[in-house]
Amino acid sequence: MDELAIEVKDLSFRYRQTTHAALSHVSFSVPKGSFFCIIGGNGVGKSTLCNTFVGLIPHYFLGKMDGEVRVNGQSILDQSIADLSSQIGLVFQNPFNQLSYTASTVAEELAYGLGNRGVAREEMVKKVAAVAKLMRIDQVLDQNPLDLSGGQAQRVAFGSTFILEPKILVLDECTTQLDPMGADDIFAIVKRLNHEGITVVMVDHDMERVAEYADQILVLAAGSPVLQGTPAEVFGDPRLAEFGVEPPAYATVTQALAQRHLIKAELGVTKEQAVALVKEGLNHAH
Amino acid sequence: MGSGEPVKSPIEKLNPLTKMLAIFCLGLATLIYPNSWLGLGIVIVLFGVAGIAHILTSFAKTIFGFGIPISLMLFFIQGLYSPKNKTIIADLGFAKLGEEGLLYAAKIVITLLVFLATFYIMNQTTYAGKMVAALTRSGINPQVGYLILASLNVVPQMHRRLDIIKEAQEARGVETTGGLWARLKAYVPLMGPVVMSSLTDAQERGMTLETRGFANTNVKRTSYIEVTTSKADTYLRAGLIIFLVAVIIISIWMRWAQ
Amino acid sequence: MNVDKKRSLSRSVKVQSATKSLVLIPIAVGINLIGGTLCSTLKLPLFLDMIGTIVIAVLSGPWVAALCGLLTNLFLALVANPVYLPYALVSVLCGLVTGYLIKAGLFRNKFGVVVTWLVVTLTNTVSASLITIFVYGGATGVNSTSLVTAALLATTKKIMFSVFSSSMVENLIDKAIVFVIAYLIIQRIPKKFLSQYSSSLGDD
Amino acid sequence: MRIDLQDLHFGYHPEHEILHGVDLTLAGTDPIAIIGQNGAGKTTLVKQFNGILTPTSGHVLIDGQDVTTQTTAKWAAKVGYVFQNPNDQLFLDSVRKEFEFGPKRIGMAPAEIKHRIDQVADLVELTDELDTHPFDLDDTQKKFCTIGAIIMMNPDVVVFDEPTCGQDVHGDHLLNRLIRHLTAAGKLCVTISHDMTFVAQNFKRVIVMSQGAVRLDGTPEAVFSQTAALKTCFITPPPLTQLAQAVGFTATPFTTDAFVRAFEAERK
Repeated sequence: MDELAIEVKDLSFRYRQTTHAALSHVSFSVPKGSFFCIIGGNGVGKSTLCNTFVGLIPHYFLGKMDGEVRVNGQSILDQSIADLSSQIGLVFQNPFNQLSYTASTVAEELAYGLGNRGVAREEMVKKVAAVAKLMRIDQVLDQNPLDLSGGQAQRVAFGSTFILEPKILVLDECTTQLDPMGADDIFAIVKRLNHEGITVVMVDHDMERVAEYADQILVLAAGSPVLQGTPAEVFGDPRLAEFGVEPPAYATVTQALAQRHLIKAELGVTKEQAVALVKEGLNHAH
Repeated sequence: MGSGEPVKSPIEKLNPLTKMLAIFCLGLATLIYPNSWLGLGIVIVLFGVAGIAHILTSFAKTIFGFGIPISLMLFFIQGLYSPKNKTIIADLGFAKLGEEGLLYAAKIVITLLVFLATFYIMNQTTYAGKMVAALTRSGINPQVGYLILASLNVVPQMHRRLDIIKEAQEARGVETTGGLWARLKAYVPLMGPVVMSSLTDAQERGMTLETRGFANTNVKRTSYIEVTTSKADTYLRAGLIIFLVAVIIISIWMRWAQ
Repeated sequence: MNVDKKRSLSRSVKVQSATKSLVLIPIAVGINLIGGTLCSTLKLPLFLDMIGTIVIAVLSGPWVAALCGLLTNLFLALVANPVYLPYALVSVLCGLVTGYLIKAGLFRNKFGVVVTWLVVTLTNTVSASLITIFVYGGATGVNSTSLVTAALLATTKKIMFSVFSSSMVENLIDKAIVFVIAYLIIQRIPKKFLSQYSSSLGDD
Repeated sequence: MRIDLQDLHFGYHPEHEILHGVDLTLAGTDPIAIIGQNGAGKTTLVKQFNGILTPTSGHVLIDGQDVTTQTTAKWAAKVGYVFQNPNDQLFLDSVRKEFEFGPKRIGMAPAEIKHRIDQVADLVELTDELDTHPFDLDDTQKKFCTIGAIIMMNPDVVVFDEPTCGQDVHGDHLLNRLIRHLTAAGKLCVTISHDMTFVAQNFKRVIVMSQGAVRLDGTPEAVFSQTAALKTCFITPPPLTQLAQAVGFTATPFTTDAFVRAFEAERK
């Protein structure tokens, strides 16, 4: 069996002074090196779940937590958020809220987490240069991070998370505020890191993107998992609409064509798959 | 405070702690010294320092811009109405100008000017991040460092936010021009979103700090900003302390001699 | 083991929520300063630079409010004019007084707000006047209050009285508006946010 | 209702111009989408429609009247503007108060406000949340609270700045319904969006901006079929259009049905 990056067992959470549970009885696991996507409507608990992975719940947000979350085999209860940050990193939606506000240059911002760990300056300089190159922000290293565009600021947020060398990346709608091209750029980097062995857990509303990247998809509805499987399994499931999720356009169209017997009865969830199916359908009458 | 501009002058190269020591020593010396002449001398020397730091024009503007009105104000208040006044130099009809009050006012003005001038030079030639890095190295709590830097950085950001909110509220019919009452009524719709969104943003920023190890307790923090203590720093620090001690001794002697 | 785990958890929550409160302080400083800026943007003849202190006094108590006051003046000294530095003492005192009055439950109704307003006005007037007189010899020359002081002085010939009364008049009006606005804003802070702080307005 | 932009130039600083001469007429009720890369000048352009920003040269005429003749707050009754970030507009402690706020500012009669609240709340699906604090709503609801607050003022033109950003499926459907409703009521909707599927399916006219100028302007079919021009504006067409282009269809389909029809046509 694969080693597990994240293991969630019967997890429930309710924020302080709220009446309903944000998460109830969630169980699933993420194998090391996989690309795992969590989808569902707004307010179903996706962000809350992401926050537990990095220990922000229960160490930062107040509330009542039951069940267990293990990161690389160790319970998050036994570790501080700072300890966890060397194993798992979180990038979320608003890039400017992911700036420390202590830095006047991008370089200082990238180095901030290292400073909190007491990393020596020479090593810091090296790591900053490497991460800046990876994120393609070496041109703006001397700029004030608060003056950057949203897209660049999100790259900085990525860089400052990634410089701590986590083996797991949690991306909570991290490209929502970027234009499609900017988002594509960032995901190209994410995909590369995933190929190099980094586990990725991603929350996103762009189903075409989810279908393209995910090994496994978990569908959440009202704080509970309702569906899990490969993109083909999840997006082929007829109950999907009930859970407030629409399959990628490619899946819908190949399904419609297959129903009319125009193409082979197969689900094409990515563009590549759909193109192949349609081309084949055009050549052979079914 | 200055932003991340490249090091240009020898003053900028100095360790921020040296400059803080200079504010303390020069200011205190002026305060202790029985008359205004030492302070005046220091201010003149500081004009030279400002010249070396390439900030002479703005420095002069600040010093005169502050110095002239406060001098007039204090000469008026203390010169004419100070209860200490005994030696009358002139009678203006509505009030009498007294020497003691004038001297007292001059002392206050010159002391303030020394503090203002040293403070201004430090401020203009020291990058805030470097100062906090220097303070952190010398052992202040990293949380204090965070508070100083974040307060400095958050304000311009909130200004921008305020501009956007102003537009957003105008688009919902809030008048931001017109009579006093209309403008006062606009205050809450503009301030409300600033406060509310800043507070919720801060909670998210806290998440970021946590996941970057801000709460790490058992580690000595390091910084990307290089802070060095050069020979010039060492000599200057020694010089400043010797100067202060000398001024204290001379002041005591002068008072005793009276 | 389980008990141990629980204890370590509750301890860590305490440490972490320190960060949660800490990040609010620069925001409160910012609100103080933006409040003042907004006055000049709207051309209002007021300062209104205490809103952040009041908000944070509600959220995090008197000492944090005092710290916020201190930082506000430190900031003003750094970016505007070092003259503001000695007045940090005034901001600290006002933060403390506001914080303790709120802690005593005075901000729950309008009457309490009025009491807080009067006490803070008095604290501010007395401490600011003392600094103006003993540090600056009667006027700082940086605002219009100095002119009022000079005018009063020319008629009454009493330094202490002139500084006091000009400061008092300015403060009464300014602080009244500050407290009304802060009260309105605090009423509107969402519960979702408040519930994450052990504040004096909400309990478990 | 008609908005005319005549040779509009704009820049915050004279040496750094953001909009380089835009000529555009927005009229009728067919909903209009404005698309383009971040930094293309979309928001800067729509901020001219109600005088939030005013041109450095050129003119903006609303029904023939120059936009600079009155304040943005006055124009609010005619041109509604929904900002991208709800946190910039919301500050009251209930959805109902947010809904009442704008209409009161523009002097709408209390009876009408009351009447409209029920109508608008139903339209944005916040009928059950009228007494909820806007900050306690989820992201979708919060966005619709802002939209509702603007529609409450009954403007003839409604400008939406990225309403689809961070929206889930339900939000998209609701937005689609809302735009249709407004169009049927004779209002003109102008929307900035990055969601090409949403744009292709809901709008009759698409304006493509790049580097402070209008590059393409036409029906979604006309715009999204110009692959080369779109590429220079850093825009990728909706997924189904991409699929059709990849397999060499002549048509430019946006919906599943249209794609199936195109497929059948191609096979013959």
